[in-house]
Amino acid sequence: MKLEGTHELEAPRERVYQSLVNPEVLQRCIPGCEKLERTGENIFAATIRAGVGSIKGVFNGTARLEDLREPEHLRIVVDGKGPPGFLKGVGNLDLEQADAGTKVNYSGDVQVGGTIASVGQRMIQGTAKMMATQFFTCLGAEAKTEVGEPPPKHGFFRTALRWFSGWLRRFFRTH
Amino acid sequence: MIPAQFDYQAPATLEEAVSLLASDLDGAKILAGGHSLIPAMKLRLAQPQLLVDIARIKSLAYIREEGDKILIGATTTHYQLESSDLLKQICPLLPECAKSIGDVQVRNKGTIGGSVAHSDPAGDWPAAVLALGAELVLVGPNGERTEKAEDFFVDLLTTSLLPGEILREIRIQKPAGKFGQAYQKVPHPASGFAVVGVAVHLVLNDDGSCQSAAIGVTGVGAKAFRAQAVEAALAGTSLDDNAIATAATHICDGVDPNGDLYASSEYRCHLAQVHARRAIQAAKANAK
Amino acid sequence: MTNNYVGQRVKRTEDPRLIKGLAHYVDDITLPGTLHVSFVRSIYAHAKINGIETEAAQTVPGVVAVYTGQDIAGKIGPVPCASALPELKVPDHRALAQDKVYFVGHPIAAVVATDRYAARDAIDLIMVDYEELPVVTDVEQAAAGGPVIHEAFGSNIAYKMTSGEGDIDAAFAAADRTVKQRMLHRRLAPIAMEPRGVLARYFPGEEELTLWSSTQIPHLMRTQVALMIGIPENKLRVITPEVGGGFGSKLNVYGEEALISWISMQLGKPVKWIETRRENIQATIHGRGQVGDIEVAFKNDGTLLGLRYSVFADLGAYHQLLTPAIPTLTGLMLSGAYKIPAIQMNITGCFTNKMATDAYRGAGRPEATYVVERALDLVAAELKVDPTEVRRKNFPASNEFPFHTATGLDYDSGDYETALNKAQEIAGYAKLREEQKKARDEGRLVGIGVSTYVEICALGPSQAMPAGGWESATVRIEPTGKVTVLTGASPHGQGQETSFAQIVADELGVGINDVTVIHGDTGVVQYGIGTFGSRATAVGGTAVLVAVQKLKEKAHKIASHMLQSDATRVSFEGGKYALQKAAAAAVTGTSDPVVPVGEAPAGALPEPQTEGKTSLSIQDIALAAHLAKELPPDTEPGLSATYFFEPKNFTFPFGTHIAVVEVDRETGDIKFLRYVAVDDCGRVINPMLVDGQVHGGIVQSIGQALYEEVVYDEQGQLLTGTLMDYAVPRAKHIPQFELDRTETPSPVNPLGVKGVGEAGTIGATPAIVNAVVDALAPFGVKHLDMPIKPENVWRIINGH
Amino acid sequence: MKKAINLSVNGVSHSDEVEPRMLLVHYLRDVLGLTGSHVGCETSLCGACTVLLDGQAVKSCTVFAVQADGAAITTIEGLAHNGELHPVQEGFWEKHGLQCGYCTPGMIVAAAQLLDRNASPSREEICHGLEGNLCRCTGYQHIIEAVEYAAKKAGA
Repeated sequence: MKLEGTHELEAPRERVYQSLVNPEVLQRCIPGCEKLERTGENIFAATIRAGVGSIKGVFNGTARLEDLREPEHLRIVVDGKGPPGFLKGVGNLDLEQADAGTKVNYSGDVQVGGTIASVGQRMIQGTAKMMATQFFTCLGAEAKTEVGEPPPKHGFFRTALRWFSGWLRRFFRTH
Repeated sequence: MIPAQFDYQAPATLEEAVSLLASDLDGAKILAGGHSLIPAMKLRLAQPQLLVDIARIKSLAYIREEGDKILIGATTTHYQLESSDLLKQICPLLPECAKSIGDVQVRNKGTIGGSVAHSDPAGDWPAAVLALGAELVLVGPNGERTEKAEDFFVDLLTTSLLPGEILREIRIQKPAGKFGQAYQKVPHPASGFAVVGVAVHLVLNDDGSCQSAAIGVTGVGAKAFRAQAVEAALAGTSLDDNAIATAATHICDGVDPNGDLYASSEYRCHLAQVHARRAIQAAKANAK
Repeated sequence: MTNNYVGQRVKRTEDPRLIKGLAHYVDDITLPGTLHVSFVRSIYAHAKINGIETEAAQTVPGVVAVYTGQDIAGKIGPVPCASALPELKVPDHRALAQDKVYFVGHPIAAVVATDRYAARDAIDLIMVDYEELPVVTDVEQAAAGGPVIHEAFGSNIAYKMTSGEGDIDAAFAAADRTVKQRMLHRRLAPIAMEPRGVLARYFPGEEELTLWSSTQIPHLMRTQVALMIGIPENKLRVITPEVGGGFGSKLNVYGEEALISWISMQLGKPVKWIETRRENIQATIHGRGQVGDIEVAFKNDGTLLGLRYSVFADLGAYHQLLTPAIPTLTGLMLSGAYKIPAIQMNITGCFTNKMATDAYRGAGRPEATYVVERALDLVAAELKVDPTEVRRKNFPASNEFPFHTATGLDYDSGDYETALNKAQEIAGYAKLREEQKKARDEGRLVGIGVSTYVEICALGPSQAMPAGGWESATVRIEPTGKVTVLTGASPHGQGQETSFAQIVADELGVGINDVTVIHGDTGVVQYGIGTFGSRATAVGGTAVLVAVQKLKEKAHKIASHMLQSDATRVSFEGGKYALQKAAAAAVTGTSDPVVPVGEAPAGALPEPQTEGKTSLSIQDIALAAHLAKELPPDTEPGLSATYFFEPKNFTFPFGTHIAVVEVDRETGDIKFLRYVAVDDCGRVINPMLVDGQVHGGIVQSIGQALYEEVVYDEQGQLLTGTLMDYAVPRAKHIPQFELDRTETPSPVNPLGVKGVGEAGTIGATPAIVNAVVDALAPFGVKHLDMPIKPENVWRIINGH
Repeated sequence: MKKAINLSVNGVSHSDEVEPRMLLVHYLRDVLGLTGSHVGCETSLCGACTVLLDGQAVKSCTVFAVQADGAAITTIEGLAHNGELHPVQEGFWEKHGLQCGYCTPGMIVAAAQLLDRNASPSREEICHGLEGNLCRCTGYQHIIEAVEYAAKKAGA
């Protein structure tokens, strides 16, 4: 499945680029990425808990950064397997300077196999788009921070979790 | 066909359900009718650790009028809505939408709350609750809050429900004055899900012109949405064929339509336009 | 009793158990201690297997064993292919993948556990190390030299074949005009409502294996599975309980049947595997799968001169039982219902990284009928005449039968014009055309489609069949007068328990409820071929008829002896053997069973009371035959006869289907306005059953024409893996059918029947597509490929 | 992890301990031996497993047995009364509403529900009411006629 899009990030191109090649940032921004460990030059072992809503699956595999041409281009290659099937993707990212910051044009090819391919027909495209949006939204936030600054807080879920566990503590104290 | 193992609790009260849900924020899921969750579990695409069955909370299944509101409990089944004489009288869009969901077995067991909270991009209810400007009552460990339907549907299978929250009630402003409603759907020939679904609620002036229009669309984008451009284009018009047809062309404005094996995004958008027009016409014809 | 069951609408005797939910399909059979199997199947379309980790799965509580390809190597023989075509390449396909997988769904490992839950849980823990290989899914790319699936063959071409008679080049040279069109027959999933299922139980003491399987061919399966797992054929008993539909998908021997049997032998316990629907769409055969060019040469007056069909057949990754043979059936039926002096069929059968194709209701013939009937419409459009005119022009007349075709067949009997006339009359064809014109003037898109099909049934003479084309029957009358019929056919919904009982009850003059038809148990029934190819009644029913006639010859002999008369003076009338002279004065005996239920003295049978009788019922004779005290000399005791019927030819049912559709100009939606079908399946045993077969077939055609398609992506991933995406028609998708019949008996069998199981899927598809194309004719449309989805129509209307 | 359930099936009370993940259809088939309800798909679309749960037709493959705790279930085996066929069963026999019989129990139960709610349905209403049930053999026409027959019979 082909995937294409453009995201405008409010951060300078160099900073966006640095974020993209920073495994810590990638781990925070790849939706559901639970582990991203360097195993070689620009090669990482990844565990991704991918999914939307109650539909989830864990994929183990590799992520590779290729064709690095700072600050305008890189390619991310992902390959993972898990009980629901496999997930493979190649994404070419082109970074352009724009008025408000950086325009990222991406074009990629995502391939899924196994259960998700055979039962998820009507959702696959939507899921891929949604994950791409999540990724770039996160990346934008990351790139906006200065080098050395603590990473931004991401997403509803994590915010809510924190909010909620705080409340839980209160709840248990009162009982 | 065989789900992964999980634990099951059937609390008697909503409070209990909330605290059970809190016991495993990541692994617990609410089970109402089960008609979105169980199929995913059978394919092991969903593997919750704990199911909190709220269908046994008797106080959660109701349809009633209260002041100028219609209140619908989250575990009210599609069939209860489809067959409600009260709703046929005061808000026929709900029974009409209910009737088009899945099949009779699904309608007997599936619930409006489950369907809304699941936010399936092709579910029928989201279109209707959007068109009716519903408010959703969410209850969580911090108590209750209400959310407008427009703000509730966030993305594909994603809502603004916070972890630990449960959708308790759907509140709808009782339609007043001269109004007309309709739901038009193209069901997928295999799954029955909406390839497109358009729910329309028109409020008319005495002269039959359009005071306001509210249009909910499902099946087209990653989530159900209000077709504001169409609504704006209709408001104030005489609702003649031309006005309706022109307004309907805006149904996909600002939306990135889905494409799948059955319908490309281009065709899907076209279908949405046609059915928006037909639904608006039907709503106008139904107006009383 | 004089019966007249044949030709009547007799309610089915098999129904009570089915409507009460008391019938037993494979999964309804429970044996104590049964182990359950779940499969790990390939998620890649083509990959080398570098390793399989099963340790974690073995530790799941309840898991008894895990088997992989290595475990069965050399233990279970290859999955059989029964097609013998010249120079056919046959891959060595095993029940579990050996060193590589070549389609999504290819079984890799089997987990055996004490319950289904543990078996299912364990397969998630098995890790397969795949090394992906390049994939080819497009049949033409496969032929042109895409990635080679079976390296030993050097290419993906499994066979090439050319068939047909007449000088095809001369025909095209002599033609005033020609038409040519590429047509696609997409892959279809048979979707029997009951998926496949296997239960095997090995008896170590007896060294016997009983295999319950949801199959259409119990005996052929027994032979093949016995060979695969290496046990004597007569130590294997195959029982086919209730079968929830087959449509060709269970006319096969799958790896799972042998594997489950073998596992039961390894573990000494009953072992069960029930296919899930996802497995069913992945790894049960698909139907159709052809891409071809049809060319027709004809004269300006509409006379057909020649037809050429060059086709790439998408065989899938390996051969199931009949995979390569199916496209050859297409070649046989390319003459359709027409006189075509020269016909040529060129087949290129190719391997692709997909499940194997094989027989799906119609099996090769729907493809032929479709291309011919579509081509006839192209001819009519070219000549600007009504489609019925071209058809009429080229029909053989009813006195030209047997009619020899350029595909090498001899059609048994037919009266094509009468069926067409009748259908046109019912439809009000002339008026329909007027209404269509009016509708077009109003801007409505109404289309009328006609198909005048002929099909080949009663498969078939043994010369034409890989494993024999005969069928067997035993008819016996038990001492109590009850009639038992053992048929080698293996009906699974067609209703032969009723229709065969009708034949027998009429012949014997007994009540239909006194006849029990037994099938599908190789431990009880003599060897048979099975139910497929619309053969059960024409071939199997004939075997029953001849067996009962044989039995009556013996009964006649015994009756004459008992009546102390010469055989020539005894006749069988009204259910009794009577002395001719005395027939009128015959003592009114009883045709009730000789032993009324509950009245028989334990351990003893009543003595036949023949003294003074001038007539004897068949029950009287049966009792005497078993007591054997009063038999004529040199007569064997007992009353039973077996017959193996070898048909001399196929039969050729035919008919006319007319579909009327309306297309929604805006959405491309297709709606039926009318559907008329006049079918001729020869003599009719039970019109109710015939109607049911026709209805069901037409609806499968509606599915093919408008909804159904197995879709693989370029990487060989199956995208229509569940009924969420694979659209099987529902009640709301169908029109009200208007059915009628003509009846042209077949001279091929004494019953005169032709067969009707596949007529609907053969005759209807082109009628529907012709109707849609006709509706879109104002847009210059000449052809549309199936399934015709609303979006395709919309694109045409709107020039996209 | 097992849960105790008490329910009535075809008028008979049952108490069992079941794993939460056990589907109602598996409980009926594997535990109670009522094998009339069949499994024909994995995606809640074929309806072969349809039973009545407190009088309402449901797909027993999309209900966990624990959800049916306290409920009264009627399966195809419980539809006939005192040996007398339900009018829908009779209609299916009379009108040849079945061939292989696999979808039949679910189809009959769904049709019984349909007539329960609408004593004289139109053809279109019948088709709508049977939308949740797939049949691959009959082409539906005889099923529709069977339901019409039952409606007439029950109304007579």
